[in-house]
Amino acid sequence: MTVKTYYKVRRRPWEYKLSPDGKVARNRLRLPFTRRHFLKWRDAYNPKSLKRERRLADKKPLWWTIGLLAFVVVTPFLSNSMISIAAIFCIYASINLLWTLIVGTAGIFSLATLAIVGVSGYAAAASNVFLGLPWPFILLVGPMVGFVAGSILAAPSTRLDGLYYALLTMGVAEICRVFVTQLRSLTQTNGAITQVDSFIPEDWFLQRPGLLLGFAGAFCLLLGSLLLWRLINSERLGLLLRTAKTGREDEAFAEAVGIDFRRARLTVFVLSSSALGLVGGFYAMYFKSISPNIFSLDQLLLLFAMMVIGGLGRAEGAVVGAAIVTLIDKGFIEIGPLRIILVAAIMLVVTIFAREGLTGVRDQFRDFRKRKSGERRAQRTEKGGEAMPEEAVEVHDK
Amino acid sequence: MDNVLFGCKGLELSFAGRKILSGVSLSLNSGELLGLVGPNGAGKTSLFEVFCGRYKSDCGSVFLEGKDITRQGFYNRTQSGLGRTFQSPIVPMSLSVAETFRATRKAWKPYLSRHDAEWAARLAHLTVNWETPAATLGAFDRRKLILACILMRRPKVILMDEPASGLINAEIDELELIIRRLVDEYHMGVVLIEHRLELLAAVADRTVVLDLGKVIAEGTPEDVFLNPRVKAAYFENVDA
Amino acid sequence: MFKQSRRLFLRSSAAMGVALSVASAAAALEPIVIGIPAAQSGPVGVADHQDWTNGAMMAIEELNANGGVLGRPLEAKIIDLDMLSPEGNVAGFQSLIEAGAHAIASAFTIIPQPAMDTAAPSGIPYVHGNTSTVNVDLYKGDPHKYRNVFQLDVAEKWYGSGFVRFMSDLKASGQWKPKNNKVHIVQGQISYTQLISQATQEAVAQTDGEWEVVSITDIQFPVQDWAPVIRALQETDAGAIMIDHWVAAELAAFAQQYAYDPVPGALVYLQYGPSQPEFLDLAAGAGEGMVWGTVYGVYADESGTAFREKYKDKYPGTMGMVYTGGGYDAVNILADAWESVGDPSNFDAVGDYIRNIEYRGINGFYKIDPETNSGISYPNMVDDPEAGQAHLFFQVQDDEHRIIAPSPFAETDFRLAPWM
Amino acid sequence: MDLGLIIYALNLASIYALMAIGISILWSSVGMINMAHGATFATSGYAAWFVSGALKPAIAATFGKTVMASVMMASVVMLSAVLAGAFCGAVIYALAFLPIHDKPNYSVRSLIITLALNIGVVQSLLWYFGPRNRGLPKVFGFGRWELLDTKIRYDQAGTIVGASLVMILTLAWLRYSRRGLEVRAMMQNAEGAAYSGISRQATALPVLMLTGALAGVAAALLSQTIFVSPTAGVIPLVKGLTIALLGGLGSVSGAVAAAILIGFLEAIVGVIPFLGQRYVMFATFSFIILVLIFRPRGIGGLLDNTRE
Repeated sequence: MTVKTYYKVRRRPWEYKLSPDGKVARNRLRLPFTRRHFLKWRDAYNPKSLKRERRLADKKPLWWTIGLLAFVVVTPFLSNSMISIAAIFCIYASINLLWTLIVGTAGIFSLATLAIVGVSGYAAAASNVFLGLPWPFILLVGPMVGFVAGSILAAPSTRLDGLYYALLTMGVAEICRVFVTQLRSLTQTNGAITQVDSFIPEDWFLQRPGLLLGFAGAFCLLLGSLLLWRLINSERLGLLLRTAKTGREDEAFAEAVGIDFRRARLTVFVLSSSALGLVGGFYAMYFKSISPNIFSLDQLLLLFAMMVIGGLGRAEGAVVGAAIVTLIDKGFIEIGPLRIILVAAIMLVVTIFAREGLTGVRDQFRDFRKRKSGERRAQRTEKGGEAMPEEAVEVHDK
Repeated sequence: MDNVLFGCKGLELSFAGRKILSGVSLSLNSGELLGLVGPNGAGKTSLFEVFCGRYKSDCGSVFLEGKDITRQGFYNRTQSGLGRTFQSPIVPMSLSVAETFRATRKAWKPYLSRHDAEWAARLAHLTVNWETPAATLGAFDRRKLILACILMRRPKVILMDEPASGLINAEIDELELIIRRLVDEYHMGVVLIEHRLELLAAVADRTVVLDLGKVIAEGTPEDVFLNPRVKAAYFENVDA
Repeated sequence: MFKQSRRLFLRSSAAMGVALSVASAAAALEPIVIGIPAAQSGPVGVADHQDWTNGAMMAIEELNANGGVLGRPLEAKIIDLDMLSPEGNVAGFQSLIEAGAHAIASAFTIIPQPAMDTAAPSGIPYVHGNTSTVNVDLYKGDPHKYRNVFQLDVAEKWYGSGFVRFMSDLKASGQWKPKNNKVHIVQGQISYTQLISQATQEAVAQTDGEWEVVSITDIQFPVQDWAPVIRALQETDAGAIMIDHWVAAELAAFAQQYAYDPVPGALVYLQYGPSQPEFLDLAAGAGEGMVWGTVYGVYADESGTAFREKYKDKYPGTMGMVYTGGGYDAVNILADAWESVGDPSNFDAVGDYIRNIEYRGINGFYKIDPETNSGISYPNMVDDPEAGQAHLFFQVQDDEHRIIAPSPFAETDFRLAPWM
Repeated sequence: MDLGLIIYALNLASIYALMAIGISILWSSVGMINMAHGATFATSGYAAWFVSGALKPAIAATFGKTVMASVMMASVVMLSAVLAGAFCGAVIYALAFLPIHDKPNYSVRSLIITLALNIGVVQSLLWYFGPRNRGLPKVFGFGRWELLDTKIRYDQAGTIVGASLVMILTLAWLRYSRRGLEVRAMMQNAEGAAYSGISRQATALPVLMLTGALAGVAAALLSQTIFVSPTAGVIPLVKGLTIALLGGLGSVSGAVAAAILIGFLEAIVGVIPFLGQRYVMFATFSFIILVLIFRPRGIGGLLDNTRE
């Protein structure tokens, strides 16, 4: 008689579980004024031990908190240049997050992200330098200009296909760059606006206290962008847009159930643009100047490289990518052009091997492992083929 | 015809000089199931596309409850109470069933509650785990999903484009049950495209036959079957 | 030929290492660090910065071979500067300051404010050849804050008046008889070229009709084909043509296309760009007879010639005529300052020394104008040839750059170009 | 509008067309937006410079200063540029097509890979060869003709004639050869072509090599007017991309028409007194934006049916 061996269908990923008192009723904290919970706790009874087990179904908020806390605690103890790099990282990460909202969530392939940052930054800086508005107004003028620029740019996006729209926005960026460099009143400074007032006092500028203050501001900016990301992407707008995401059929479905996805796209675009405007104003304040380089293709490609390396369309991708590329680009300036080659090489390798950037590697690996174990299981069954449904009952823990 | 719920008048549609629809006029009462039949290329689906606003007709008008909705967009018509399903069983590729319902509930104000979604799912006989990704559902469940999403808002009219295609007989029977219930219990008007006449005979109250963009016959299924023009359209090569 | 730039640079760094170990006494002590922010990967200025780095490295090697400064060896810390964006400038300068640089010697940056603002609070002596008015204005705005930021050469506006003076002198000397008094300016769009163009127009206006600007043509970097410009030049048919642009390769392309289609009898002045080594190579003979100038160039006098020979030994091929000497002088000035102050870390003492320096280098006589914290130009600002850096005018003669003005430094006379 | 201006416009148009056609063919047949086209351009230029520099003494020794010597030199320059371009195409095939052509997100990922290649190659060239520009030997010699009171430089004439010749050859190859038929089948309907037994893998390699070679020719021709430098490919890439898109991606005739349009636009804007050279880019992009607003899929559809 042959001994039948049973195999586990697949390994469960190791998971830490709390064991709360089974008798106490479950009480969860809610976000004020909403019915939402802070964390996604899931309770279940273990069928073997009959104990109540509690696990965190979505651990991402935990990682975000740990990561951001570590970042904000460690940075003030670093050297001046590292603090600057950290602040630049915050700014780039914010831009990337907002860009991801436009490209990933709204599905509008815009290359005018930096153009919006630049235009609002320029307008905000000009309002301060030439019109004499005090610096807090920069934080108002920026988003307002971003809102207007976003509204204008959003208009053709419903008519044009992805690549054609990308070309159009690239053209807009180029026009902005040429326009700014042509401005005769900025000739003195090569098209840059300098000596912008800032939330950093003049005496502190680029010294330790000023750097720390600047970093604090940039970090708040990053938090704000993350909040906006969360509010848009995980709430109603994001849900509506995800319904109409993957192509014509999805769009047809969305319309059939009454979703006005075009308007949702434009709303996200305009919201992100306003936020990008704020980033632009902040940028001009942080460096007390803004130069036409913000419109350049090189700068845009650098940001694009960040998103690609981290993973297009994911918040963690935008932030992780920004961290890696900013560190290489600004931290390794001693090795000269090699660092750009390094960024290009990372981009190449990541894109060839990873479907969705570095932050998607884990999922990709899990899929790969699942597929492989499925293949092995299929080979083990007597017929040498896929496990039929009626056979599956014999398999332990299906 | 004062209590006409939904209809169209003199619709014309042409692509690149080719006439797709010429002078189509239809009307639908509430609580009526209208079958729309016709051979391939008759313009049935195009007519639906004009009904729901994805194609712009050259002339003619579409009205719902006496209101002209010709100029409205698809989602707008949906919001005014015109539901529509597609020939291919489409569902959102990146959402789960629960998320699809949630998106539908929040498509426009007033937002619906989860109970509405549960009610609609029951009405559409959708009995799957809501955590399932919609893309992994079978063809019938997909059709039920979109139907449930549409039903959630209690539409007045539902346009169904070949809902039975790709289903096995038992499933078709279940589908007939669902549709009849919508018509009889909830007094919705349903327009059903089907190119198999015999299937329509069982459910439809009235049948309209479309050929080459024109209405060639209208009436009860039995009458329509015997109409020589219909026979000619369907069995061109057979002497009728 | 391609070997020269990068490889030689690497080799020279290696040689420096050897020199360090040879200077035995010096090796034991902590080195004095000179920070050199040089654009290596950007779209503009890479060649100029390479020149500056080469010159500076040459000076460092020489000083180290002679036992270093204060018995300590000199060490260069070179980083890749992204000089177009504020964040690039800030990051570059910060990393140099943090690496413990005792001074920063930089050729130039396109937007000086962030660079100066980064360097100024640390008090680190920052010497550069920005050739920029912005710099001067910034300094004037807060002389105390920017006290240790020294522009070794003068602001670019002197190019304008210098050129007009040059034309008048040349006409007066009888070496050139202009066919008319018309001047045609072709101007680039960056502040540098714009300010030079403005200054030229102002200087021309002051000549009471001796010269007259009749036409201004705008060009935009990158210039792919000069055909439209040359057509415009021929329509104007001016006696003097000023190509106010600074990219050597594009000027070489201009020279080639102009050679097919010259404006007969016109004096062609290419402003600054031909100083870069590639001009002669690329123009391949077409540059013959063209005039160019620099307010900050390598002299052809005794010390200048010696420097040129040494430089060519080390970096064979055509030599850059501006920032090679600039980098060399900058390091020597810093070394002088450290030698007499005695403590490289005492930034303000070093700064004070540089402020009062009187140093005769390869690129002329250095004296810091207290008004602007930058150099002094002869003959634009002073009449004594040995009281400033000469605004040198070169002409390409027999495929070589030869100084033709101002008087005491001229190697040779102006020669009529082939089309004149 | 005189003859000189027309020559200048045609000169610009022919370079742009060479780049745009490559991008257009590649997109419609292989489904790849080749951002490494600029790197191919620069690499070909350097290859031509390097090989011609290395062979210069040998040619001078063999042929002296005869006409044969210049013909040899010209063929060396063109051949090395073309070969280097084709080689770059093969590298792009190996890195950006083969590993991922059957994987998810192929079109976006190939775009990113070619972009990374472009950045990497440009910086490597800068790092290895240094920032100095290099001059290629003048294939068409120095000089100019006087034609109807207009001066035509040899390099302008050579570029126009050479580019037209290459384009005609390419189109003829597409039209009459078996491979060309396969490529055209793929351009019209990739799936249908696959069903009729045309291998995407086998066809992609010659297409990539061909478009690379086209960029090589463009590099050799443009370097007659300007010089070879690491960043020399940036402008042709941007112009090529925009023109390919303006022409309606995938339409060869659209790309040629767009190249001629843009060439003339740039030439004319350049001589309008109050605009001048500094508004050329401004005008180009404004024009493109206007066209796209009125014709969202470029001008290609006016000429033939582009692939949906």
